[in-house]
Amino acid sequence: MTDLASAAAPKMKTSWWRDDASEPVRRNLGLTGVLVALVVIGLVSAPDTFATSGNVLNILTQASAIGVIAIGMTFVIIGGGIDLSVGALTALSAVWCTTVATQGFGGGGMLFTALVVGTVAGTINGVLIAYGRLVPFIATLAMMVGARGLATKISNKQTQPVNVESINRLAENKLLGIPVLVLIFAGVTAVGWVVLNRTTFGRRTVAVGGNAEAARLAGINVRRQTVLLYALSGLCCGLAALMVVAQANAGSSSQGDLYELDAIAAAIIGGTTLTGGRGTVIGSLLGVVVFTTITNLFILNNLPTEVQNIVKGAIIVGAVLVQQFQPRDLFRKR
Amino acid sequence: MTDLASAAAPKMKTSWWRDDASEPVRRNLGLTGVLVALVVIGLVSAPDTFATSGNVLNILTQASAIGVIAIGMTFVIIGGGIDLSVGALTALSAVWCTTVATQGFGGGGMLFTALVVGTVAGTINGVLIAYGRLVPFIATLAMMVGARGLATKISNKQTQPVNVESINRLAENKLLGIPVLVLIFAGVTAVGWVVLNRTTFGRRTVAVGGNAEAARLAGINVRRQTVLLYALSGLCCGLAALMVVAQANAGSSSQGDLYELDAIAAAIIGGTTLTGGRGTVIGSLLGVVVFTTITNLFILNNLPTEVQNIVKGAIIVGAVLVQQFQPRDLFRKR
Amino acid sequence: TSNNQAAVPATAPAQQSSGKPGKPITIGFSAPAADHGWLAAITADAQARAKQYPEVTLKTVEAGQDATAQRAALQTLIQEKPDVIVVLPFDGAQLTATGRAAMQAGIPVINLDRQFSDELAFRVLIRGDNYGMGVAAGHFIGERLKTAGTSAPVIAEIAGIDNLPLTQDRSRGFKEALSSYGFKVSHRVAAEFTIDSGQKVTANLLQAAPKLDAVWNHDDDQGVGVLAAINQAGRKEFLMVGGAGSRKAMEQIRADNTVLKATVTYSPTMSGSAVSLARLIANGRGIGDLVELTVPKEIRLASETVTKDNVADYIGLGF
Amino acid sequence: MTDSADTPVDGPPLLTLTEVVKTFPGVRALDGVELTVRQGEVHCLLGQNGAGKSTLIKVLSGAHRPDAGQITWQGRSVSFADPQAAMRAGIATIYQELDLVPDMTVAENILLGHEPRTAGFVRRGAMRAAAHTALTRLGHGEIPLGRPVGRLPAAAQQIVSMARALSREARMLIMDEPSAVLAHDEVSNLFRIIRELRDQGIAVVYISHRLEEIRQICDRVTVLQDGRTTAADLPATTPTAELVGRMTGRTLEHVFPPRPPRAPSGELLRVEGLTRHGEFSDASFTVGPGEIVGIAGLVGSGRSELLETVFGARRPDAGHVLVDGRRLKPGSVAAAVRAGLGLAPEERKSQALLLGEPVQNNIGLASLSRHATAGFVRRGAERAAATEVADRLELRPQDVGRRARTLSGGNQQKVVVGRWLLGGTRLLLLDEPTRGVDVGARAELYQVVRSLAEDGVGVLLVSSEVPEVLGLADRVLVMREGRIVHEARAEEIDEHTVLDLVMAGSLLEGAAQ
Ligand SMILES: Nc1ncnc2c1ncn2[C@@H]1O[C@H](COP(=O)(O)OP(=O)(O)OP(=O)(O)O)[C@@H](O)[C@H]1O
Ligand SMILES: Nc1ncnc2c1ncn2[C@@H]1O[C@H](COP(=O)(O)OP(=O)(O)OP(=O)(O)O)[C@@H](O)[C@H]1O
Ligand SMILES: [Mg+2]
Ligand SMILES: [Mg+2]
Repeated sequence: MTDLASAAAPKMKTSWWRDDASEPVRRNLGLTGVLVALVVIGLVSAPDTFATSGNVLNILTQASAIGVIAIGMTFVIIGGGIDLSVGALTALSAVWCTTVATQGFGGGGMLFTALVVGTVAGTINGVLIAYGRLVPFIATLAMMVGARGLATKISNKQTQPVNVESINRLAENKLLGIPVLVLIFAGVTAVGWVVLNRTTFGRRTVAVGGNAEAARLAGINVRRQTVLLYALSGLCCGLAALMVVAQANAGSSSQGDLYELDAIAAAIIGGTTLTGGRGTVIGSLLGVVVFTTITNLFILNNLPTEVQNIVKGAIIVGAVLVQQFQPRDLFRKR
Repeated sequence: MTDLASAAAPKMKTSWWRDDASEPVRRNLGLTGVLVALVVIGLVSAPDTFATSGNVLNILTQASAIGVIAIGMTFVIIGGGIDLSVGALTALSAVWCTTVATQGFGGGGMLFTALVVGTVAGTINGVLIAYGRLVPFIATLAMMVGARGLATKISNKQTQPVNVESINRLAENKLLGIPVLVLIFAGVTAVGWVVLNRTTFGRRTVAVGGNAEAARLAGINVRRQTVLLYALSGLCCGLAALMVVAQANAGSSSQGDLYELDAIAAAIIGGTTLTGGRGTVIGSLLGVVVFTTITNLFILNNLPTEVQNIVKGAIIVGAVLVQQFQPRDLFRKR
Repeated sequence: TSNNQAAVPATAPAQQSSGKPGKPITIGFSAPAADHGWLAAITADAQARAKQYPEVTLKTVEAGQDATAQRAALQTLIQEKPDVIVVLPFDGAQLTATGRAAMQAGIPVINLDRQFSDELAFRVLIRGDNYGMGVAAGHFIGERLKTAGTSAPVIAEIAGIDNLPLTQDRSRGFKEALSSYGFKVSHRVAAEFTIDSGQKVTANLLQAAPKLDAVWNHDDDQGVGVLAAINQAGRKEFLMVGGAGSRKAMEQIRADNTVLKATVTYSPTMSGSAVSLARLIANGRGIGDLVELTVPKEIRLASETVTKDNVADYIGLGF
Repeated sequence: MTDSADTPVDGPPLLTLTEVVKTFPGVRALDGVELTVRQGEVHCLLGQNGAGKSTLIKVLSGAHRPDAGQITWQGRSVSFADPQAAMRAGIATIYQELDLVPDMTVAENILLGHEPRTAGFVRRGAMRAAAHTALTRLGHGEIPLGRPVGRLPAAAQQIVSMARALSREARMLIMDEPSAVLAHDEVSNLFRIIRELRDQGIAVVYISHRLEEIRQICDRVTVLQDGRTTAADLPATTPTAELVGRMTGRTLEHVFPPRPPRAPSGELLRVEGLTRHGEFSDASFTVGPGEIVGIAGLVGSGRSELLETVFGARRPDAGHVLVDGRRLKPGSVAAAVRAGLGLAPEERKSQALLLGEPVQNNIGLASLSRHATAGFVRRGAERAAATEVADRLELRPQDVGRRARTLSGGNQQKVVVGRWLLGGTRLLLLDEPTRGVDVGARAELYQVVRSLAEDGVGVLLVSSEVPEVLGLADRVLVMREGRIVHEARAEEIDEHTVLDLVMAGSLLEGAAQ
């Protein structure tokens, strides 16, 4: 019997990097490589400005808000969905939490408002998708258009300056020399990693995205899980909104413009697959940092935007190719 | 138990239109319903302006360029991909075919240039995806950024006025009272329908998108097909670019902004599934017309922009819900 | 291209106050990057102006696509410690903190066009007059219609990006000016400062309003699309006023063969002037013919109305 | 094997179904099913492909809600709203279609939905332990707990879904064709478990198309035909002929068509020293026109890879494939198809079918250009041809306009084979062609294959069912650890010898690991 058993067991017929278990790791290795490459370029092209701690922290700060959103997005995509409304939800939360009325409640009140607004809107997405059976793309697209409109209406097309000191100073404050915003980003990433890899919520997310029917047959409440995922994404938007507001010392319906694209791109370049069921938090983190670093490099070398874009396109392609490269491809076509 | 019994009754009646085979038809029925609803709203809210032949043709003209792009997008999505670069490719083709040099060759030369530029860029997308094995989302995102940059560089951020009369007048010209642009759109749709439903190319597209491995094992050259699909999408962008140029009497790198979103949305609301393997040209056509009609209604009723967006979001959701509605849902969860 | 012409007439005053070249000066410059003629001209004029002064080096950092990106750009710029920073912010309020940071770092900031929400965030504010622009357009249309004796005219407004505060100011000015004639805006649509959007909204607008008396289009760039749509609809019964004052618009006014009868300026040459002011500040000088020893805190350009009659004087400033 | 008929069980009825109806668009999958399952018995469900077995168990497990009918569980009438409800009631199910999440590890899949947890955190240690127990109980402790199941071969995946069902506390265990993907000897291992369960008083509902298994394991048999119960509570000793009669309404004289005497002449396919590192090495053999060559071997011996490589779906590291003496372009399926090869792959759903497309399009897929002029498909011609093939394979339901998804497993297999019949294939490569196919359909398929051979088509057959290889093939190749270890004419070799050869392989392999 047992020998038969072993016969059915897969042979170790492939070298370690082909083994799927290690694949996320490999992908991240690839992205880290890309990041290293960018750093080298930075050191060469802008030796005296790039490596300064000031600049590095600046990069991370720029990455923080979009990073928080990307983490939420990662969960949604792994769960087999997509959320186009993140940018708009950021704007909506930002505007809502900076209305004169809200500012009356001080920093805490603003944070609370931002989180609630984001979460509620996210939940609406989730309900439309899970119970209204709308395609995620359409449901969140509708939310994107609608929320942006609502934000414009609330702000009455004006930028709303913040008078709450605690918020205005948030972007400047540091803890042990590290900007608070960066710390928040780090915290969210850590929590995200734990939730995805160590909790039933995380595992069920993977199950729902990987094979919804199997998840259903295994007794998982797929719809509930879906709603929770979009609510989570909304929550991240709320938090990000406050971070954006803190940086801008103002709330405006134009904030968070095209964040959806950046967040999705970061997640996907980080190895999360749009078909769902697979992805890593660390990958998305790296993805965001890579994109921010690219932009920073351009500014340091102050290239004109049009050139920036051309080069950026090339870099993205290059990055992914590097990251995909596997020695085995040299001699094995499948 | 009783609920089970009662649930059984309505099932038989509705079974005919639940039959999978007739589903695309049903979906389109749904969208047509939505369109009818919009028309009614139009008749009520703007009785003397909406139903005028002028306005109807105006709507169709507005739909024409984006519509052509949406047809190409439909093929790409059915083939299991996505093309985020359509907007940028439109801009690139538009700018390229309106350079002073190109205009020297007259209308024909401009058309030729636009088509070639679009097709070549599309082919690059396809090659990156099929042979470079990039995720479509990332490959076309890179192209989107890069092409937009290139367009800006070529136009040097200036608007390039068109001096070729044949092009400038294209948007005014009519055949049998129907604007040429609308006729082009109609033509492309018809061809698209035939290609998708009556040719081996269309069949292969569905096969590749539905189950790439099965297609491969049936002897279909999946990679070649993929390249062709993106080339086709690029070709559509080239054509659309000329239509946009004809409408604006100028070429600019700002043209085609966010077209990707509109095109994808139209295709998906038209019943094309992002997972690939299924979709209809007619659906996408209806999708585009629905979106254009919505915008037209807003302006006829002189709604403020922010309200427009809020309502638009609601309409999209409503439209899809209407379109999905099936009597059995009243009795059934699953 | 356009920037040379823009620079030429602006040279004249420069000579008087500048005198002999002083110590070498680095001026940091940041403006939003957009595929838009006006913004392109802003950058171009600044560069052209800087070329006039041998001792001035202009360090332009493109500000990317939104406030966040521009903030990043400016923070990097501040680290490089130029003598003066000239900045046209995406959104004054959203970049105030950064402006303040620069001032605290001892770098005088010249706030171009879009005002910071905090006085401490800039040394000089030089800007156009959005409200005044609307007023000018309103008065021109008002006068024309009054003299034509049109009662209860149908007036349409084609705004730019609608959630920008500057668009709001322009609309407010337009509305208030018209009301002084007892007129009101009966159709208002918003485009995106792009040709496409201009064409689209206008095509629809013309359907909404079968008969029009006057149209104000906020922006001559999107105006290209607006006029295209008007031609395609074969409409001629109304008069149109443009905004900002692009070269093409002025040529059309001069040719007087379209509905475009006037445009109200919002001149990008202000960036050229900003560079000059930056130089004066760096050298601790005042403006030549003024009594004050230093540059004043605020300068606001007047929005002028360019018509067939005076277009010759302005066409040089068109961008 | 012990004959279980001498241990009659007469516990109280655990489960009774009366008049259960379930309709799908266009089909009455269940049309008044009657079923009684007693405590501690192994109850077999028999029925042709499309009879409604899977639908029935999906109703039992709460995956489908019946349109009408009565389910009585432990004396109380129930209606399971969802799978959770059924599980809570103590019904665990192994579904026919592998119900696993490809990117999750073996351990996670086994405990999916009921992970050991504290405050929402998965207790990974406990999870791995539980998973390991379940697997070892199935005699497969060696399956790596940390590997994503998507990377396991079909057989190992089947073990994992069984482990999942076992890891639940169940009063009744439903198994839908668990043996389909299992190699011959794995099955007896499975039976050991089933008996253990039965002796613990757990009821087992067992579905299989292999009648000999019914003999070995079942206490009672219920037969379904077209969604109706045609016979309930038959003893397992019921003669085959009668069972088949009840299932098909026909009598089945012989399973394997007679082998024509003449030795096939000439050679169609020649494989020389074909090698893919880690999968198979130095495979050399020939197939003549009109000859059926069978490849026997254990699951995991690399037969599928060999077939796919011959077909050009995988690029060989060494060796080459010749058709009519001409070398095929390596790694090019198109070339192989042009040369007249056709492959019916192992995993029909993931490798062969467009589930959302009509049967017609699935059958026509490989021969699109054949039914097209100037790139335009002649749909009339295609439909006619497809219908003809459907008739020849006795597809149920016959309608070629139906979406492949809605066909039962067996009929889907027929569609895949039909694709190549239509393609005018000269050399057919069949990988596990009768997996999940019912007795009647099997006989039909064998007929088809044989008649194809008689028309001069060469056939290369991979099957884990040794009798099938011996019964159908003219020549038999035995594969072990990716090597062809023996070749013989079918008449000259018997099941026992084949098994020995195969075993030897696995014994070595077992020792090696
Ligand atoms: N998806 C996979 N990932 C990794 N290894 C695999 C995979 N599929 C099969 N293998 C390995 O490749 C070898 C051949 O597997 P395969 O199941 O194809 O052999 P086989 O003889 O065709 O068995 P079967 O009887 O199931 O067809 C085995 O070692 C198996 O473990
Ligand atoms: N989801 C579905 N939609 C439509 N029809 C279906 C669906 N599932 C099953 N059917 C139909 O119901 C009937 C019974 O299918 P079922 O899978 O229960 O048969 P089965 O007895 O399990 O066959 P097999 O032995 O091949 O597994 C078949 O005619 C099948 O076409
Ligand atoms: Mg079944
Ligand atoms: Mg196999």
